[in-house]
Amino acid sequence: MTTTTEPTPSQAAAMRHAKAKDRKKSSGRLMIFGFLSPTLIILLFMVAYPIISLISYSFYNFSALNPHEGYKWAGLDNYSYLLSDSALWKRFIFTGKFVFVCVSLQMLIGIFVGYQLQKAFRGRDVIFTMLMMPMMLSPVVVGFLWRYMLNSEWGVVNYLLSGVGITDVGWLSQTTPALFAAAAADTWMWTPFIILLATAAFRGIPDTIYEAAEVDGASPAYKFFRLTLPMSAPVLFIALILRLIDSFKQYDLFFALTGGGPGSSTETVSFAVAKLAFSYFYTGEASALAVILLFIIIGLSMILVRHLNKMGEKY
Amino acid sequence: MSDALLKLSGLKKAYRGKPALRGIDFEVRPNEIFALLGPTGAGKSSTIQAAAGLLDLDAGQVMLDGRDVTDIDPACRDLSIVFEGFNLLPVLNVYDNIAFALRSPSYREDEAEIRKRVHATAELLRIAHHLDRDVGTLSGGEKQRVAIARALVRRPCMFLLDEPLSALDLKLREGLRSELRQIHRDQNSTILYATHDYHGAISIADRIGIINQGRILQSGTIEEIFARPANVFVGRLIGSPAMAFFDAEVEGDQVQIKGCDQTLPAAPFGLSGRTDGAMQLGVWPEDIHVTDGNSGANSASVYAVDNRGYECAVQIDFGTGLFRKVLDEGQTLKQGETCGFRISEGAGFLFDQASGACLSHQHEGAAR
Amino acid sequence: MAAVSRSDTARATRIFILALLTVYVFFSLGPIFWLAISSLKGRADLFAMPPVWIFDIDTTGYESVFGVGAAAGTASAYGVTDALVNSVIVSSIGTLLAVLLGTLAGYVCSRHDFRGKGDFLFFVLSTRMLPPVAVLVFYHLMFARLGLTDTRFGLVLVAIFANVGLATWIMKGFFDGVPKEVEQIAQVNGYSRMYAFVYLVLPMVRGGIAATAGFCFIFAWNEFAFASILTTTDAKTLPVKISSASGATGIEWTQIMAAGVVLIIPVLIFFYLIRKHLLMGMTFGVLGRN
Amino acid sequence: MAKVELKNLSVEFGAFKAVDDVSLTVEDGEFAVYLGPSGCGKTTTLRAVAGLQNATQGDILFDGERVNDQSPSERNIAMVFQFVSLYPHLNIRENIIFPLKARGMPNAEIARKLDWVVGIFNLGDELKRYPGALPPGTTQKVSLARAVVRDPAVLLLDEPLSAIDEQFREEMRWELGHLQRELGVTTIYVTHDQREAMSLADRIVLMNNSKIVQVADPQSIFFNPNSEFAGNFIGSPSMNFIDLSPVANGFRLGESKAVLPTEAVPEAVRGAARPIRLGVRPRDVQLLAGPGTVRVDLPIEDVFSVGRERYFTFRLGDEIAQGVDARTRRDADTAINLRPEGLMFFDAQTGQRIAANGAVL
Repeated sequence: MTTTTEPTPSQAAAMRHAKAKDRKKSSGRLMIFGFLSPTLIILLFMVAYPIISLISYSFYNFSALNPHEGYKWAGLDNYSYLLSDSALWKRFIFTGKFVFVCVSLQMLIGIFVGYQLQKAFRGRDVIFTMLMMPMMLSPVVVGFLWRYMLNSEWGVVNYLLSGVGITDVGWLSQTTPALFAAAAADTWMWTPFIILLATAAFRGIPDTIYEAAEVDGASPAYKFFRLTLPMSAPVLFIALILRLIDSFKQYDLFFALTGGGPGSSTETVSFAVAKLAFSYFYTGEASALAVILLFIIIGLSMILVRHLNKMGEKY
Repeated sequence: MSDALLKLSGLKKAYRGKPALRGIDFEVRPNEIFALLGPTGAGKSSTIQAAAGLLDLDAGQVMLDGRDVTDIDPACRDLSIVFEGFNLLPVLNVYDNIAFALRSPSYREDEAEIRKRVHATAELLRIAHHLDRDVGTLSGGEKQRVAIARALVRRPCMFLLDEPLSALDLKLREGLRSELRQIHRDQNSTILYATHDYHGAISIADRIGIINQGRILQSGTIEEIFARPANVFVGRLIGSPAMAFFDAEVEGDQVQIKGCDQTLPAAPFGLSGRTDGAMQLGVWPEDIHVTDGNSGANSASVYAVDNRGYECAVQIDFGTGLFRKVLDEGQTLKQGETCGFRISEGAGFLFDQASGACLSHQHEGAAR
Repeated sequence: MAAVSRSDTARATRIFILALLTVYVFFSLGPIFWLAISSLKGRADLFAMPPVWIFDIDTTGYESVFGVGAAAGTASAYGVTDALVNSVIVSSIGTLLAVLLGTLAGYVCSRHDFRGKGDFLFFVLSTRMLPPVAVLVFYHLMFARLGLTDTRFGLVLVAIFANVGLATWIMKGFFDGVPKEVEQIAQVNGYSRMYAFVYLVLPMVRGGIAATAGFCFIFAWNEFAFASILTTTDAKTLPVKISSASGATGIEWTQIMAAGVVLIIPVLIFFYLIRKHLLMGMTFGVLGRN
Repeated sequence: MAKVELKNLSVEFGAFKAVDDVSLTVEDGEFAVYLGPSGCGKTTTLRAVAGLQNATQGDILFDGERVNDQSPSERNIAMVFQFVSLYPHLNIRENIIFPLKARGMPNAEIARKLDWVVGIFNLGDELKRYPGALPPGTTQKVSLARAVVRDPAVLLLDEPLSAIDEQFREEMRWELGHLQRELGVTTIYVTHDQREAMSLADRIVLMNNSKIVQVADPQSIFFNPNSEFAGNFIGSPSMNFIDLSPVANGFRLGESKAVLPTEAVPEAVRGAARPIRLGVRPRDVQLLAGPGTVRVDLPIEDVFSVGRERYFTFRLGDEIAQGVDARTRRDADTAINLRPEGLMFFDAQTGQRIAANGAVL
């Protein structure tokens, strides 16, 4: 078994050193720079540069129609004008209401369905996959689809509701129903996201925790509120933040579903920016409103990233 | 050529401010198995990665075979490594995983040579019949055998084993450990073996380096460590059962031990200079004589009993502390019984209360 | 007796829960099914009240969408085909480049700890979070000045920037799933770092790259805001084309329904391919790393 | 406290019989250890006793009462799991009193029980901390406290020490041994570590391939194994096994030329007409002759020290055997001396032990 003819390791090592050239240790700096720079360049050019220019535009009063002249320094006029404009506050309030209704509805339904889907039954995975489809569709298609279904004369929704005694609701013609119409479409699209994260949160809890609880004689309700919910809170919080950000900046759905109507009652903040910039071409003011919107979203994203990193370490 | 094959001096490394290595200094001599023994998080893995060049050190030097390799790329250091958990590349089968080491630019061999050496090594580790299996289907023990085979096939100048066996069952661990020892003797290889398991370390290593919080507290043969433990931490880690500790007070030439009415002469401790005051007295269990009933000098009670087949070990509670002792042949005690114990003259070491460093410098080893 | 009633109430709640679940499944899948059916209805059946279940298939919608059959060459040839071509080109090139850049950046962020890594990752993720409308205020001007308006190249640039952030994070998640020892074993055994990346790590995340491409394609394909503002005539993508159908003359429902189905089909195909990595995709590679 | 009886217990997962017809009684207050390699059915048996796994056949009796259909909490058992046994989002105090609160026990009594258990495990200053931030070993102490606080009929432990560092594992072994004797609760402890079994058990239940191999107290299972498996699995360093082939003046050891004198093998064993294997623990193989030792001449290969002891190896064909002897002199060693009481004989085919009177155990 012993291989006596073998050169002793140190001699073998000496032979090999001649063969292997002593390359200096590349500290990986080159790889870091080489791999990161393309992504950094494109993002700086397509994101950082536009945001900085937006911020500078928001201090000027000019219009995109004739950008060459009319660079009048407006200081904070744009901001003060916006913040004093009651129409704008109405839009902020509407967006707030919309976000509140959507997110609370989606969290409730999502957690409920996610919890029920935890128990394995035949065909669960197929149903689960199919339930995920709505969030993958283009908001424009969803908008039109719901506009077709919610039509007060020939919409299928009114037909189904008349069956239970609620007759022809003007979904798209009255302000409050329009809010709930938009919320219904957004909830239809994004509840699957909450179901997905809730299922992941519940599956993240090891079985031994439930076995320990069973051995400790905890009732199902006690188990859910004292164990399942608190232990899945971090993931559910991430789901909440993500939904807050996405529903706050919703634009495509409104464009297709209500077009901002009836009147301007369902115009969100995003809508207002689009209107200011591309209908009235008040670019200065539009930039100011855009900057306000950006800071709200960036603020929410900071909270999100902190929790994502904390979650990243836990896994 | 200095007699050390691997010489690590002054290794320092901090991850985002948290220091992992605070100055590692030890050497591994040719044809030796050097065990790096310390609890999880003591810096064992960082030390092994520093030796392999996988770690950008903040300071320190790595000498390999007389050559300064601190800045040399890991690919040219002619070392091989075996990790605790992940070793085998899932994209390759067993044969290719072993041959992987011989197909790299630095250590390329021609396919015929590879085939010969892979089969010979697989034979040695009794996995020749697994060569074309997919690594996913192997058991824990088989996976570690393939990893060891890959490390062996290249005949590197040194092996780095980072807790290679601690994920395995006790029986498997002992089997693989004795095989490793056998292979070491056959191929007179040099191994740096990191582990947190005292039994694992002493049953395979020629010399042991005790590491804690990024520093090497002591390195030497097990006899040297028994003769003069450098620190309280070493005493607590080494020996099964480990060292017994008593609070002690040095007054003039007498050492008064708290919790028992026995005093020891201070002279044999060879305390350099007048260092009165509170200290910790560490005594190897073999130097404490336990008697049943209360015939011994100090009365105490049996806290717990651990019978190990041939011998019976007890944990003695003497009021202000506990210590453990393997009873002599034929002596048995029950939990709760009272007993007496005496520390034999000239035995034990005095440690500084704060730093835990050993203060006594007696040379005649207390260990018989 | 108490035992019997306890199991009764248990059974009752179970039935109630089952009922709620079925209502939700209907609410969730019904509309998609309704869209598919409506796209095959003629004009009369489309507006019938009560809604019609059995009807004779009428493909005028699809014919006008593809400018074939009865509607070939006529004015109402609504010419969605070139919008479809635009969508395919913009989405696939945009996805390809976004995934390429994202894979490289994701690998470095997963393996190396460099100064400013946290900020880089936040910046990359925040580009994904930006409300399109806010950025568009400036893009409108920039694209005009650079002559990029109404060009496919312009939309590809948008697709890359909008998805590279997502791709970076998801790929970082997949690379974090690959043990660090893979590169260490390769390096110690004589291979270079680049070799380990290309020949060992990449094959281990093949599934990850495909899933990331799936996600980026779906989001690029569904993108509407940028495309609607930055295009005028010939670079319009499918979602924009559909929305323009609701112009001044009211809504051409048959065409919208057909175009809507055409838009959904590729998305559902890609969705099916990436369903195993859904969690990774929707949570930026943070959850779902087993 | 309860007496736990298993009568012909079997647990099957589809075709695989995880537990195969196991019958066993654990007396009231006894500390039984289920010992065996991973996958031998020990954990499944424990989970069946706990009620987390229903038995395919056989009965589980607590104090004579059949509990097969009772849920874990109805059986009043407490369990410590291998990896996750504490609720990570509750601090130590909430973890310990969780079972009491879940059963709606009045707060006054909860506080009393909490003090009692904190006293025993001296967890006084850890109550506010969270499981994630505890020193190793303490997590196990807390999960033990939580199990013991509701004074269960039976305490079940599923390899509680296998996930912690060696140093703390030894610490916890001592602690567990002391606590069990103090509490006196009926305990079933599952492990693959024979040292834990030897030091903790009143009785060891050695299992392999879903069956019980041997049930006995540590001393007798150590000195009197009923099979090669038992002899090999218990005791470290593990037992040497050497084939004996009859020759003129005795039995040849494996393929080597060394011969074991005939008088060393008991008359009855010699008579048995089947190939036999010698089993001897390294500690019964010495270099220097002792009272009544049997001398066998063969070359010693390697001598090395393991802690305070000196090990030596000798080669029999391609098998390597080990011996332990503190008084070794390197040069003069060309023979080994076997202590007669350490010699055990096994049937080479079945691995069953052949007792001195020739009866198969």
